[in-house]
Amino acid sequence: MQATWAGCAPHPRQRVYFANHTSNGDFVLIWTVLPPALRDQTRPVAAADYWLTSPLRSFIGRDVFNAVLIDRRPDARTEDPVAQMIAAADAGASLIIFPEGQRNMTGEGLLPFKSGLYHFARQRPDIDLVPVWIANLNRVMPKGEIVPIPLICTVTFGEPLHLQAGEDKDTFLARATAALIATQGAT
Amino acid sequence: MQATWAGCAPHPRQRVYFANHTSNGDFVLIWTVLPPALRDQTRPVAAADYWLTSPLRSFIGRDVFNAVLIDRRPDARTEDPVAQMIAAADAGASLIIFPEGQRNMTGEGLLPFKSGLYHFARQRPDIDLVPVWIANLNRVMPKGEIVPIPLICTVTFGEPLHLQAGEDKDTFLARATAALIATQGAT
Amino acid sequence: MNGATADLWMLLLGLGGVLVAASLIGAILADRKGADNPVIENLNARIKAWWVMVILMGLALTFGKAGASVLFAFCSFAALREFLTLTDTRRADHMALAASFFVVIPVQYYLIWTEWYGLYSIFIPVYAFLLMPIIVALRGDTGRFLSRVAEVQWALMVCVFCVSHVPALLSLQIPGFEGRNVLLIAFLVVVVQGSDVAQYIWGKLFGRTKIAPALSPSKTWEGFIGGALTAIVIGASLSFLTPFTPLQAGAMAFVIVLMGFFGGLVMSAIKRDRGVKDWGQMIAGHGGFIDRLDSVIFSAPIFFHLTRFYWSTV
Amino acid sequence: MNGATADLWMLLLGLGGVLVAASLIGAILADRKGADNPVIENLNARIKAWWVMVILMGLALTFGKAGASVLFAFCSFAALREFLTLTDTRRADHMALAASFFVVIPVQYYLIWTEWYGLYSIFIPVYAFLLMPIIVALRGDTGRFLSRVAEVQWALMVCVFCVSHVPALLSLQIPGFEGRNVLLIAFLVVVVQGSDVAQYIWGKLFGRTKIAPALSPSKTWEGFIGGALTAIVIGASLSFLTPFTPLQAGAMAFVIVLMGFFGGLVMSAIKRDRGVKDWGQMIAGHGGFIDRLDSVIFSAPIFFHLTRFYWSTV
Repeated sequence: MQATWAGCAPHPRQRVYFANHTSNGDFVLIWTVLPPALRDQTRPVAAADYWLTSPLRSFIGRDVFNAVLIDRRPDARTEDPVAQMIAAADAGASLIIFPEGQRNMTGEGLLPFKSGLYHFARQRPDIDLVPVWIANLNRVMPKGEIVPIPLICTVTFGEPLHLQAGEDKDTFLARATAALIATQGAT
Repeated sequence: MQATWAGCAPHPRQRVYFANHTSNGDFVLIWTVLPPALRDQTRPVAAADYWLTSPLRSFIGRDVFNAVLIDRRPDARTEDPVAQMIAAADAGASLIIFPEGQRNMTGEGLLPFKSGLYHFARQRPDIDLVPVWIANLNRVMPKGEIVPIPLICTVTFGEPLHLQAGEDKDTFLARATAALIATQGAT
Repeated sequence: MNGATADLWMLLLGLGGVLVAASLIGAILADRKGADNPVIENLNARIKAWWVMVILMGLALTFGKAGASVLFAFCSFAALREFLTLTDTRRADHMALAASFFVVIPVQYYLIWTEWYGLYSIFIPVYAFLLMPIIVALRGDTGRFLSRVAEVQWALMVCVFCVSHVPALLSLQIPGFEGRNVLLIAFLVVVVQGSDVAQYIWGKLFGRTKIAPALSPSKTWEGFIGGALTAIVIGASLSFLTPFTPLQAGAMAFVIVLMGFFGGLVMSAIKRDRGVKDWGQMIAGHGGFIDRLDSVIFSAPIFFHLTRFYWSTV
Repeated sequence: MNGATADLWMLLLGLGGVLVAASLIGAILADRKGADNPVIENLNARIKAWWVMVILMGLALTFGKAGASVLFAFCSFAALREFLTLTDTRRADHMALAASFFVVIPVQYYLIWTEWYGLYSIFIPVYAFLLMPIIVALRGDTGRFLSRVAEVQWALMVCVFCVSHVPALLSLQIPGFEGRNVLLIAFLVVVVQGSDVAQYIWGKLFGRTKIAPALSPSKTWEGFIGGALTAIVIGASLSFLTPFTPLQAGAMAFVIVLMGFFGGLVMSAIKRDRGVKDWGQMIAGHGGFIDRLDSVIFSAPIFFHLTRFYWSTV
């Protein structure tokens, strides 16, 4: 595992790390490569419909990683995910989010971003949005395989991003997507 | 060496074989794969400015292969190349010509055809024009190498072509080029 | 004529008998169902090619180690020609290709002929593997470097290294089997070719379940199992030619068939990758030379090493 | 403490002395020309890494065959990780990759440890070469088949087969040299690393004429010749550690340097083909693990085979 801080330094300031999502281990990997000081204040935003389905998962998600558990199902949920993220941020936490909303199984590029990142940025425009590209983790253990192979995974942190004055949702999400893709090339 | 008669059979009728040109050995190769009956009546059309430069070349070109030697230099020549070809054809010979006019060193595709093929076709429209694709001969001995490697060269004979009524030079040459490229794929 | 040559002639005569019968059946089928039927046409073309192979084998084996070395060196040459013709090499590879034909083949077969096992067993997989890319790298063209080098290395492994382990069988020293090593080659070739025919026939008759549809649509479990069992029976019944007991000969035949099968799969995958159906058109009805050799290619080194390890004293 | 360990410690202490001197020079240079100067920064990072290597070598060699086997198995593992991370493999290759890590490495080093030369010399170049593509072919994905398989095969040859020939030196039996084989490893490593440093320094001081500008712009004839001569002198002066005469030791050093140089070129070509500058970032200032090993990789099997052929009785 290697971390490259290509666009920003590992300063202990409040940030939202937004990353590509190819494997269930993604947030563990980001969490691991963060320096301990940053790690303690960083909480992953994860799907409650996955992490609350068994006591073990619940323990890992809630107690080990202190995840902000959101519900991906609009009709079934009682709390608004963006409101949960804002509450966590206001309590001082940095966040790890996967704006694609689900694992990308296509093997390349990015899925269209969900709007959560935009809504968060609109309400807390001062917080750094740091694109994070995770490479190779899906090659270590592709879906359906049982033996992981010890390839070197890299996590690249790109240049922080902010919502610009008057920027609309689509423009902003397109810019965030481009920033994440650019981070991939900066490895 | 392999010959594939993809678009016509090796019948002993009068023909003009027009081929891609990547190596000095091209016409020898075509000549070799023709059945003996056809070979005896087939004469390559070759450059006098190359084949008459030494006694040995002259012997090989004129006496061994019975080449129709044309001069590629318009200002220096005394005879018209197309007239020479017509004369040979009227004497009953089949011809091998390389309409690119020079060896293609680019490693792919074809150079633009010279107009000789069109002028011949206009004056003797009944003679079959057979596209012939020569593959690999340039890999056997690339320019500048001294050791040939024994790869398998293939000669593919395509479907005969004729000048159509009212067809102009550019259309005809484009069609001939396309027919030769199509022959490559028919291997 | 010593015992080995007598046994060999017996075997060749037996094969001749089988081929006479096969040719007759082929002729009758062609007569009844029409010579244009593609299956029958293919069958008859195969039978003709086997005639050629049996006659060549007979000639080469009669002349012993020198004959077999020369025959298989030519097989390597022909196979390498086919393989490299299909590769996507560049001008920068020219010296490496020339060295493959004019250095690697002669050296490998010279080492086989001098019976220097310690060197011929590693000359191509270690030395040619490490030195060939040096020749290519010195030309400075690094585009697709690994895959270009790999094509040449594969060509050498498949067409020269593996094939050369057939005549290498002649250098084994098996107590009580002196002077009869040529029969090991005959055993290998008959089992491989017998298994090919048997798989073809069983597959045509009972083939239902495809093993690897993406690679080789004609390979079925029914054909493979029937063919393997037939080959095991052939192998066991030929044990009198070999230093093996019938049980051992059957087991050897099974290993040969298995490796031949896998070799066929791998060679199919390479052909698919290249977008061709056959390696060439050298033998009528058999595609190219490699198409006929592919089952021998993977099984030869394994058969050689097993025999060497368990039976040979050198 | 027997003679070999005493000699080894002498060598390591000598190296320690050289490194102390080098570290001092590095510190002085950094002080004078500024620690930000990239050349000096690179030099100091190299010196630090060599400290680590010398200490590790000392530890491993002290523990003899088991220590060296384990150390180099880990080197193979780290190198294979780097190599395969850079390859363009697919999901269909997963089993082959897993087998490379968890079957091929342990088996190869087990064979090294049991000193079964007959098998470890062909296990990867012949058996892994033939069997790996079978695993890949059975998954049915034939796109870029040859180049995908080739990447795995190259990774195994370079990272496992070649590297494993360093500890294999311990299995040689050289009359009059019993119990001192660890010194052969020390000789190889010191010559390779010494030649690397010498080439680097000579190149920095006098380098003018590039050897292969497209592949490796830092390699110059001046650096290579100066480095090779230095390495030959180092090798000859270390002959007291080895079974070689000073002349033989110098010749061995020359072969090691030559193969190391070619190995570096080939590995550069592979890196260019992949579009990367270094194999990884494992050792500060040294790029990846393979960047440090590349000179050893090509020279180890050649040094092993030469020593085995001319000096060893097994």
